[in-house]
Amino acid sequence: MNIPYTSTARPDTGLYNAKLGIWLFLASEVMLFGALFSTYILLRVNAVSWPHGYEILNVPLATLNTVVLISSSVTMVMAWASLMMKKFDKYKMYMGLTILLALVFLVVKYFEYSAKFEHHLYPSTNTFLAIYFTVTALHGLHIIGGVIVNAYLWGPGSKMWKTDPQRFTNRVEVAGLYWHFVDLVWIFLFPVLYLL
Amino acid sequence: MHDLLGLPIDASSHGHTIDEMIVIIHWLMLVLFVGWGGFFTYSLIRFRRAKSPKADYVGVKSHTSSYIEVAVALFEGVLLVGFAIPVWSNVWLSYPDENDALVVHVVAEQFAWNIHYPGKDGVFGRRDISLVTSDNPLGLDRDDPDAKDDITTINNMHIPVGKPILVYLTSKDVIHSFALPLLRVKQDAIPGQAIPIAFTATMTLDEIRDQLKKKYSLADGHLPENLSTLVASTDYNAGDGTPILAKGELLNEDAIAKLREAGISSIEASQDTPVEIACAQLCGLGHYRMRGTLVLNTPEQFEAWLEDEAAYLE
Amino acid sequence: MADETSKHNSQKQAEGVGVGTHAHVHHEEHHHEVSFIRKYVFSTDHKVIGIQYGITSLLFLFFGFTLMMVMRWQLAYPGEPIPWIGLLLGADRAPDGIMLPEFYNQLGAMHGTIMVFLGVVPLAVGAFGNYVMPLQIGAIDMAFPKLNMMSYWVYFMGGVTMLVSFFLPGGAANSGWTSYAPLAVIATTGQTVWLIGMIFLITSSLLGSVNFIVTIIQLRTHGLTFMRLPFFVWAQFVTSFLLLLAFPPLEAAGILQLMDRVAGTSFFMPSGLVVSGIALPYTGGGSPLLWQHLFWFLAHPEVYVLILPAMGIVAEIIANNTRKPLWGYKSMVYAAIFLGFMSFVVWAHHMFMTGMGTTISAFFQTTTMIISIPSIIILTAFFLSLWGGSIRFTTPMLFALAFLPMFGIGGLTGLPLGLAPPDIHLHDTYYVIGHFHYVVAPGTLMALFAGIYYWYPKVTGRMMNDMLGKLHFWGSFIFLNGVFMPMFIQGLAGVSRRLYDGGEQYAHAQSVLQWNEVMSVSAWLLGLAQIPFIINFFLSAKNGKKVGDNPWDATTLDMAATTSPPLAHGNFERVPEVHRPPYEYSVPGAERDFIPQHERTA
Amino acid sequence: MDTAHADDVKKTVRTYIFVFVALMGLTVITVAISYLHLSVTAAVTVALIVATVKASLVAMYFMHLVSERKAIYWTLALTAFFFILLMFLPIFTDQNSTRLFH
Ligand code: HEA
Ligand code: HEA
Ligand code: CUA
Ligand SMILES: [Cu+2]
Repeated sequence: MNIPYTSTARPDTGLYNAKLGIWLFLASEVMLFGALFSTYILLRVNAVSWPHGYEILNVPLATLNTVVLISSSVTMVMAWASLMMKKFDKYKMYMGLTILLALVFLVVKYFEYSAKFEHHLYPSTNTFLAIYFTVTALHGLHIIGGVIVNAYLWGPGSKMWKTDPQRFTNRVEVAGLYWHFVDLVWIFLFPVLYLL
Repeated sequence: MHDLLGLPIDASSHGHTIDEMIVIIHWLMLVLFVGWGGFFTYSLIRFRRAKSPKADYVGVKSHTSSYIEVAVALFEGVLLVGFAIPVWSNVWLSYPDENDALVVHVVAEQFAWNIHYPGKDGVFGRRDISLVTSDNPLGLDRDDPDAKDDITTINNMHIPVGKPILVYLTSKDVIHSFALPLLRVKQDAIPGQAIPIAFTATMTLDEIRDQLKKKYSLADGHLPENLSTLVASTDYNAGDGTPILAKGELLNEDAIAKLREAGISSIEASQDTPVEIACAQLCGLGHYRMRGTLVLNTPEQFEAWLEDEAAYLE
Repeated sequence: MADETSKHNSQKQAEGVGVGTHAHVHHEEHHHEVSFIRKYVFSTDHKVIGIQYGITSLLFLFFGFTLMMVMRWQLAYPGEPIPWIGLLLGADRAPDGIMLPEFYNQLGAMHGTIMVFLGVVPLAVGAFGNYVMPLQIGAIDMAFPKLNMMSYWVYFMGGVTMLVSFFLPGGAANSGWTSYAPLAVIATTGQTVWLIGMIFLITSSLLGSVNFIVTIIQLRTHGLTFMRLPFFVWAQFVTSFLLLLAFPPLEAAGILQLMDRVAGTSFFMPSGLVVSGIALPYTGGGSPLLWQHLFWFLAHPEVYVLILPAMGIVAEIIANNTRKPLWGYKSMVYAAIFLGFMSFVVWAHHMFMTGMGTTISAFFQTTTMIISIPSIIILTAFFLSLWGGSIRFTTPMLFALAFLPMFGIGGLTGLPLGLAPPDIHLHDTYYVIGHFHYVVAPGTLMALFAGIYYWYPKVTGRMMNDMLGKLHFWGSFIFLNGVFMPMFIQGLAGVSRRLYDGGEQYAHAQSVLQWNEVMSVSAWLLGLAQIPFIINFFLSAKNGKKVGDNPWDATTLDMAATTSPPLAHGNFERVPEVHRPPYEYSVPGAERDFIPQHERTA
Repeated sequence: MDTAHADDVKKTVRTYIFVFVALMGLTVITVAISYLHLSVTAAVTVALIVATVKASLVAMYFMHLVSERKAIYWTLALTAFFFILLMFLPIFTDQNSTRLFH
């Protein structure tokens, strides 16, 4: 027996299972990052002095990363759209691009981090850096998680396209929702940490 | 109800407001519990299978329960608006003018209460954590002119009765909680913050001891368990009038032997230090022994104590 | 299903999971053929996972209780060597068998953590929710079976992590289950492991709650509208939302505390801390109260996670044993939703004594009073359900009935705590300990026992022994009250909680000190009272009276529509369709006194 | 959107490109503004407004929230409520204390 509504939508809710699932998961993620954001506000408001992000952090690199991440969101959504149009080759290309862009993001992040460590700037140096490292590292972990999922859907997981194309398309859509959320978090982190 | 609940003596001017609330709520709780419990027991007996073989599909039709629920909600509303909120803001969070009050700093640490009085000049001396040593747990800068006359004690707080006390409470390390069960005072001591609390004591130590006095039998094998923490509640003299134990004096085996000799078979005594500073927040392995004592003096006794301490400083 | 083989299997399975708490069993199990592992260890069947959760959490519950029985020795007889096990504990815990204060604090923190996160929640949600909920909604499994399996194993790892922490230098976490900073930040390594364990447990809960919500929304069978769901399913539904949205802030807080501990950040560390005369190397600027807010933002909803499934279980059993529909089903559902919602806005009532201003305290006092109303509504509905019933005092019913006054006492004693001025006197005293144990132990635990007796025949195909059950009930009922009632007396006298010597040092505790021994003896007798249960639990699987698929003449799908127990994969011979509300007992004119939800003709 | 047809998808692809351009533009704007060194309040307001617009674009179009189902709106509304509550948390930590001993 198979579990119903893995590929088609349940008529009365209009949703297939995984879509509802991922949105619920994202809801919990909102609360996770919300708590960190709230921490940031509290610490900043109570701080005797607080550095401007741009005095310590590398804004051009971060801008580059913003562009990279937004682009990866577009390629991700294009990957899904390609599947909707039954163009598997295009899907492969866009998904590949998405993964590549994510890797670029991580490499840039790596350079940012090592530059900080070289200048002996650590999480323990001050509260600003503490929150910077914690939040960006957590966001980085989310990126890594996304890369793993996307790589699976690009490689071995894509076999499902032959057996159950609808379900595979759903999977890509769900991975996409997660990926856009990770992008969305960065859209807030970038100004809050770097520009203010 | 107050006694039924076993609330301790209340030795502060605001304590009764708290106790009254505790009593009122417990009445409410009792009424609800007995009411509901009565209905519960009655239902269980009346509708047991043997008595009521066939269940009624509909059951209760009346709306009484809704009215009761509304009534409970209203009662809670009254408690809230009529008591809890005003007591919190007007009584608990009302602070005396610093000029009318005795201002004391209390600094908690693992596992002791440091009490800091400003001394005659009424100004607190500078404290600096870099000066903290085992002799100077507060890090008081004795070179600061304001600090010259400051009086500090550990685990022993003296306050006068009848005068508002304004405590600024903080901690050096972890969170503690400054609790005076007999004065209905409790406030967490949080590092990095100085939190004001105000209260006025209404009973002196002697009066409290009088209220707490109990009879202890001196028959053989009947020594009070916590002998060394008890003080006599009246003067005890031998048959010939020679004093054995004066009021307020600590009991000891020697005195008890003498009392027995004099044919005194029971004695009235009370706790030596019934008014305590308890730590009500887990603060590490010594949390359980972070106990301070509070000495409630008449204003004259208190002034005398201050004089003594000042003299001792010089 | 031929029950001889399946029984044999479920037996094996029980052992596999039961002993599975010790890692070595798994290695042995690799020698068996793969199918066994897939079927009973890494199973994706919600029923097997439910049983795995059940047995693991019962063992943790028992372990958490054991910690407390040891602590209660020290509380009753401070400074005297612990008999029997004292010398086994080792010199860094109990030299000469006398417990050290450090060790007392470890036991306390771990008792709280284990009971809440490894005992009651996994039993109430992981076990009962997993096993019963899909059956009650007519689903063949959970929406995401693999996720379900992962959620169990992540929970399992969290549990092992917590257990391992006892063997670290410096022992397990010792800063209370609340882990308040800065104490927890400067504590021994056990705290780091505690945080890691918590992150596992939180992850497990999140996976579980997503799965539950999707399953309830998506996999309800035909005709099962929301207002036809058994109350138990509603309770699990609301609970899942609480877990989903309240846990992440604690996860964030856990990460921050981990950073404070291992990376030297100062999220919770203010400037200028001096510990034992030495200034700490923290830059400062953090806020200790931030931890408390984030902790209670989770932990208050969490306490309703502890109570809602219990209410769900009680609802099923009361309807079944009064042979009539629940009174006010709709109002109960709305009350449960409202309760869930409100539980997010009361958290700071745990923090009145941190120095709270007028406005904020007024806000939290008001929300706290408001949240008591839905509980009263639900309790009232239970009471009124009894009226006009034909009450059967079966073992599950006894436990379910006892839940009501016990939760009543626990809930009512929450009221003085919820008003800030009385809380000045009562905060952090044994009154609080009494309050919440009445809700979680004589309350929730009783309901969980009720659930075990009620669903056991569904799981194993055999009844539990009634005599032993009643013995278990009366023993537990009496001694639970013996442990927790005196706590109110001590609390009103002002005795602090978490005291290594039970308050021996304090003058104001002297007049109520004698209760310590009473409570401790009750706790040990309570332990003895569990023996009939443990015997019953294991022996009935083999020797219990065999039953058919609807042993209690119930109406809900879990009992009425499935294949005969133990259930095969897929649960139903034919997926049922629902035609009526959940509790159609004693319908006037019907020939039997119950009409199952899926039965076509009335 | 699983019911959408390939033609609709083609149309939405155009939307995606438009959104992409908008996001890039907004990124440039927000970085540029940061070089103006506005006062803290102004800077925070502008930065957060821009970020919110960008995030909404992502959520609305990439995550196709514009055409989503009720169950998801309800979930998100609930989450949004608790999220806002969480943002008030810093206010709740504001204690009735003085910073006497600094
Ligand atoms: C399942 C767990 C659970 C539940 C349901 C509750 C329910 C409630 N709790 Fe409790 N609480 C805890 C678990 C729970 N609590 C824990 C674990 C702690 C301590 C944590 C720690 O510090 O370690 C705590 C602490 C705690 C505090 C902090 C105390 C302090 O530290 O100073 C407060 C303060 O407001 C409080 C209030 C309440 C209130 C108002 C309710 C209300 O929801 C209760 C509503 C219920 C009723 C009002 C009862 C209705 C019933 C009847 C009217 C019928 C009765 C009659 C018969 C049956 C005959 N609780
Ligand atoms: C769900 C939560 C829960 C539960 C159920 C319990 C149950 C019990 N608790 Fe617990 N307790 C807490 C949560 C809980 N506690 C918390 C959070 C704290 C605060 C910690 C802190 O200060 O940080 C605390 C603190 C606490 C204290 C205060 C310690 C102190 O302040 O120093 C005490 C003191 O007596 C105590 C006692 C007990 C007792 C006697 C039980 C008994 O009711 C236990 C009964 C248990 C059983 C009856 C187990 C039955 C199980 C079986 C029989 C299994 C059988 C197995 C198989 C069949 C496989 N607890
Ligand atoms: Cu200091 Cu407890
Ligand atoms: Cu609470």
